[in-house]
Amino acid sequence: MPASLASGDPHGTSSLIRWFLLLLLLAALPARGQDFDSLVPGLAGGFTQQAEAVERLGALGDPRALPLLRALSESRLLRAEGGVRVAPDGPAPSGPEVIRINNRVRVALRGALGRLQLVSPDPAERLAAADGLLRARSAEDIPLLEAALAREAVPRIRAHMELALGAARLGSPDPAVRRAGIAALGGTASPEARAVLLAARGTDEALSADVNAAVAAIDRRLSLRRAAETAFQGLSLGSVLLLAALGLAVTFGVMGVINMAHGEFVMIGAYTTVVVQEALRASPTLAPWSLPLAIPAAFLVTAAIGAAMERGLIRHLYGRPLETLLLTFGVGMVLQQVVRLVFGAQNREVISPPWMQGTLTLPFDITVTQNRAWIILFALAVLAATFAAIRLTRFGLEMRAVVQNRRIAATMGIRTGRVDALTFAFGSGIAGLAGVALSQIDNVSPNLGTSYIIDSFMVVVFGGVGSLLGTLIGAFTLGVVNKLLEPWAGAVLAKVAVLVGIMLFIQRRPKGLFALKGRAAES
Amino acid sequence: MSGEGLYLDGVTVVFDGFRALNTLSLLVAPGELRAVIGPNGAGKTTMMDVITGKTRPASGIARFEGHDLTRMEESAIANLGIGRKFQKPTVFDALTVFENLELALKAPRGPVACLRWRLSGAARSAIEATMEQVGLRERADDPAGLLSHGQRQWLEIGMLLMQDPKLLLVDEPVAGMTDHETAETARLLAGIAGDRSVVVVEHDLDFVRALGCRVTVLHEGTMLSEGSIDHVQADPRVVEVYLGR
Amino acid sequence: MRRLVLPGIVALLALLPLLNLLPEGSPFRVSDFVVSVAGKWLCYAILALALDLAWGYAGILSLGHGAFFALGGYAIGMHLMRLIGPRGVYGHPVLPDFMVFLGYQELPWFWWGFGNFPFALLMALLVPGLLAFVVGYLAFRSRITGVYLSIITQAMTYALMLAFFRNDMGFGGNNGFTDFKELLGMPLNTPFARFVLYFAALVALVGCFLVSAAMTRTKFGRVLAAIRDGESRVRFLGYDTLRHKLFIFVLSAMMAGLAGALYVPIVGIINPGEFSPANSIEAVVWVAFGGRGTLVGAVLGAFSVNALKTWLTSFAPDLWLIVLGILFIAVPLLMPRGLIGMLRR
Amino acid sequence: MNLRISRRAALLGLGALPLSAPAYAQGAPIKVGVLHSLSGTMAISETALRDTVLMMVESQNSQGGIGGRRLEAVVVDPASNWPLFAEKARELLQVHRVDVSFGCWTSVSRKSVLPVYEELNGLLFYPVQYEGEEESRNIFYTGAAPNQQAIPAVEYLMGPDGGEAKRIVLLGTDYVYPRTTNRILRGFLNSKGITNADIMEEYTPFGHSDWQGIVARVKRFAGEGKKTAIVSTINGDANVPFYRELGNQGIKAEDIPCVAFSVGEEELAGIDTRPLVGHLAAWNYFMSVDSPANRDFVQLWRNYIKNPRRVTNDPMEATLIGFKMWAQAVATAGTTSVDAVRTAMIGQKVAAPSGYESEMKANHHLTKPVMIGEIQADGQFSIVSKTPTAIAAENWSPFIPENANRRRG
Repeated sequence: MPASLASGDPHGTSSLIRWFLLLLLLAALPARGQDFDSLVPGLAGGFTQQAEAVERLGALGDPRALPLLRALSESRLLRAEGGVRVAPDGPAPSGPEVIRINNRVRVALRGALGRLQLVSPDPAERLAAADGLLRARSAEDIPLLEAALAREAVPRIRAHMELALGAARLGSPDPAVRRAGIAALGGTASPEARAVLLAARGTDEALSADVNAAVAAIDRRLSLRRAAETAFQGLSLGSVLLLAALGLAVTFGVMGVINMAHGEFVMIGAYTTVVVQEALRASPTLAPWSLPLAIPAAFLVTAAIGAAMERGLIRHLYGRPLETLLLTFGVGMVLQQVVRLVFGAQNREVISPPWMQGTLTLPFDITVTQNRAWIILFALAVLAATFAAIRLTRFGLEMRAVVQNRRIAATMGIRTGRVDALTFAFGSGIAGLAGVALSQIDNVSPNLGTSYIIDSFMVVVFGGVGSLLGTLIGAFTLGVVNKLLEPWAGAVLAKVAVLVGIMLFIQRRPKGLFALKGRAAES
Repeated sequence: MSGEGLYLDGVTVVFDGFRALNTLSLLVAPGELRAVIGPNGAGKTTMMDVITGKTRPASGIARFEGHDLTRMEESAIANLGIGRKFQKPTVFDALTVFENLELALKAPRGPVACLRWRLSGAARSAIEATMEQVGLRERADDPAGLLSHGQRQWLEIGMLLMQDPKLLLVDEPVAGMTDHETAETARLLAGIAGDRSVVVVEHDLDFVRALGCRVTVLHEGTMLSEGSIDHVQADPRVVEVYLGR
Repeated sequence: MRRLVLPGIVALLALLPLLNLLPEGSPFRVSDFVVSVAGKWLCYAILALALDLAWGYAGILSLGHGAFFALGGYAIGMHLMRLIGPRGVYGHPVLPDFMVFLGYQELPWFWWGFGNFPFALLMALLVPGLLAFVVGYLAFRSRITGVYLSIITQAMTYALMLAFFRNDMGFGGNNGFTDFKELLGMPLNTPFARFVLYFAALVALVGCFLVSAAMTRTKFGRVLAAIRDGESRVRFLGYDTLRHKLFIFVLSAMMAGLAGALYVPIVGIINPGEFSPANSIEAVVWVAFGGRGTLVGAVLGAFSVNALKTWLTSFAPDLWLIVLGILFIAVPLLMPRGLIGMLRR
Repeated sequence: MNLRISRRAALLGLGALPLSAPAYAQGAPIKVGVLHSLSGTMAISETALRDTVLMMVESQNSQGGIGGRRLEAVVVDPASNWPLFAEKARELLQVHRVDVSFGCWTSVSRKSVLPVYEELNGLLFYPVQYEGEEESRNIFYTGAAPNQQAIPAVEYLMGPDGGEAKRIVLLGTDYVYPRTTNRILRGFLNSKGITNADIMEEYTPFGHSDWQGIVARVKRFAGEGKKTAIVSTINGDANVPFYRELGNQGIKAEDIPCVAFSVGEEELAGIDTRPLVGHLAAWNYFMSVDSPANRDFVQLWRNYIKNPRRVTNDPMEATLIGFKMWAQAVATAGTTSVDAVRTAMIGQKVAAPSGYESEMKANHHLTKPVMIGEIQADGQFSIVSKTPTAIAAENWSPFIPENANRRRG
């Protein structure tokens, strides 16, 4: 992960000396007898020609190739009279003169750039270079990698370079070198190393026993990691369920209102995110903050809709839960179609900020996706905030008082109508927060909410109505069970099995995991 | 020992760590009229819930005529001959007075039996007699939803009578009644006892005095005192926890 | 006067397809389209009756009746698929097309017997009945009532939908069953077949109506009403409410299955979309709109809401969901007794 | 936004017209039925096709209609509900008496209306790529058959430019198109020497949104030392979360390229495509095609929809081709009578926006070029491969053995 690397120059050498070193290294490679100038026009040719030119330029080791190859990989290389030129800095160029590449050229570029950037002053580039060479696995890179490794100080990059070196050694004609490579790769816990080893096994009958042993060693180390990753997937699904269900835990659990429009509130939260992003797109200072800014916006928008719905409609139907169910279902239909008419039926694009993209490496090399890690944290934060709002604030106190005994609360001067509206708005606002999170993993379309509503109800019923702890444990249990079942039952059957499981579970405990007991709960 | 009447011994009910009933014991002989009093939260209603099968005790024995009540469904307990009148009158608003009583009338209670049920002359006259007894003759064809509060209480008592129970549990029958109605009710309940056991839960001490029966005082889920109303009122513990408040 | 209303409605319904026989251009002529759509509405009316028995009379708000309807439909659909025989695209004498190209070698065991019409019809009643029995027994025994029951039944139909979407289930996956050829020797997709099916549905509707009406007038009907208004009180009267609720729930599910069985040959397709929770909730709105707890109301609701839907999906395609949504909102707020309640006032 | 709503209001008017004007005599308008879902799950894809048909009607009318007769669109909403498709089809044919219909997206909706069109002898143009295994005299299929999309795409993946994949992951939504396509592909792959051990096949429900586990399993499958590629027949909504997960788990096109058959410009509009550059799609048309016909098409569309950011895609192009061919066939036949138009359709040629000439063959399918596009950072496709000519459809795939004893006619 680039952000974890210190930028700057860890070696304390000036860049001039680096370039000198690079030249020195490359001069040590066998010369190809190809001239730089004759190769460059090939970059503007057909894909096959491009790939060849890139490979040769990488092998040639002429530092002049580096900016050209970099530009090519970033779609900034342009066709020019008799050759190519690099587009000036600024917005991405467009038009027919931009040189397009395909995957084959990209693979070649990765290897070539790897060679050229291995001693770059930028640690991120050195890391990418090491990864590029790992995939290239060419014996020709061995001296290059050994030299780079000798100078590398950042442990993380060293580890990647060692992997790349091990992979490069597998291509050596000398069996002893190959064996050393196998041993080096077998000492890691890297799936890439495993793939490289397996690829080598097919071409190298003599060493297949060594390879098998190395693969088995990696598999042992990977098993823990895979279990951890499955657990993470379960927690991630659980956090999505938790977010979707939390609002219900308030409106259904506390107020007893079945809000079938809850899913649409989630959807509106997601659309609010889209609107905020589009509104801030023009402002360079605010645009990177659009997602955090969408959080209060989504909360307020859905809370306002919730409050309006409670005061305007639901209020008239207290004590008639089945009618409320129908009414809120109707509200959901109307909201969905209105959004469809206003925003169109197509998916809306939501941009993930850079810190929510890619993977994050935890201790023991467990990799998790950033967006899902953030969503887990976000879900827990929302849960904590909900808990605090109910337990620690005046509003929470009044809310609990009204729930326990509306009449006495009213006689004590609590405006119960206002508390109802606020409670419902609060639950709806949490649905909006769920929408912000879901916009980062699901598509933002008018149907967004429908797929979550039944699952959320299941979480609340399973966890125990009215219990935040139950909702938390219910959501994570369902998420993890789902993910454990998925590999052997398939995604659909896993879900069906979980639904049936809940239906059977509430036979044994009709009030859910964390039931409120006593007379108050029964009436 | 437990062959006849109602027998509770060591009954304990726990809600979330709170002991609603704590080793409660109670014996009601056949034909006996018994009043149960106690402050709010003493466990009176919970005791009735245990007897009628609504709540399962954590431990203890509850028997009626030798049947273990803690293992039976509410409907089965009702069919043993235990009738219950709730604190809040619960009659079926959508049905007429006549139909309410017809439902309560002792008859086969399965779905198919109900589908094939035809009102016989004997059944009709039994229902009419009860309507007479509770003074709702003129309202026979009115939906119960239209009755006054007092009339609903009476209808519910009528339904209890139609069930022909051996034991009646009556929860605060006179709450919200006028003085006149209260006196009438006391007379009615006293009249019912003798053929059947009656357990009355009440707050109103004047009413309990009017019943003129043995009184059990509950406090914090356990029996505090038992005896005549005068004996109970003289008990210093009772004075402290209940009457003294 | 009131005694003539019902026979009058039945007579009008019976007359409707006959108007289709009038020559083209006659002002009273009813098109084939109307006959087939009205046939579909008759099936929906049976479903509404079934739902009303459970909800309006016994207070069991099932949000999963669409599942019983769909299961009934699937049973007949399986029969219709078997009847296609070698007329399928791949000409296999036994296996339906979708099994052929999914590589089935022989008919799965749960398809046995569906070549026989009485068996299929029996299954159309028994399978929904059995499912209702199992779900109802489990739910009623643990005293799951009110909105909890609604959520559970909704989850039930949702789980079935997911399961039936799977091609591996052997029910044709998302495509379900379609392109039927014949039923009881009668070629489908002809005006004559539509006539026959229409009258079959009408007879079934009248039959279900009469049975329901008779049943609700017995003491059983009054027990149901009592359960709806105060279930625990009924138990203290000595009624085992589990048995009563189960009885009406299973009966209602079987009626829904019958409706589905009639529906499939009329519309010519059955697929997992019928299990969608929204379908079941829509059926609840028919009943609520017409007036729950009254049989006429259920039928009236099914007809009027579906007529509105058919008209709006052509006239205002973008707005019909909004109109339907508003109906959902308005009925509980403004007309809790439904159309019938308003008419009676 | 205001524009959109007023356009919809105008649409309502259009929909209302046929109810109030039932006349149909010579010289009366030619009625064009539009049978696309405007609500429910399929609205996301089908509303654009409804707009395309309306655009073509408007454009044809501005050129004086056909043979002096105006065209009039009749729009209905089958609401992503398959039985409702059959009902609405019957309504179009029997109540509105349309001369032709354009409609359907999913195979099940087409299967639902097929008996209706056959019974009432109507005419339906179906514009979406599909699994084949069908041929109705009342339907013209203007999308691709599997040999016009899936097989060339997999050939590309196995070739030098595609990375010489030796291991294939078949990911699909669990319905008939992916199932059939994957069956055909498996047959094809086996014929190319790829054994079943090197094929992973997995299905997910509609709208599946949690792809963590599956993408992780794909990574593992790809980590067995052979070059691996994904062939995706994932439908509709599920693509956005799938591609997000692909990007976030760091699956780069250079390592595991993914080629999709149901992802076009419209679907990409909802995704940040920067992490996806290099993944592929196979279609018969891309918006980025550089041809005069395509420039006209894109211009016409943007003028009509009044939004310069809206994109065109393959099913829209297929709708356009079908519409133009039908208009030509009506002009040739001199009547809108279904039998005459059907005969006149065969052999019609249209210079398609794809830059190739498409021809309607006797099997009611078009000849089409096959193009492979790489996803670009701007949400468009860069065309990295295309066939030299338009190729004919094999709607009965030779890779399905049962087609050998298929009932002819």
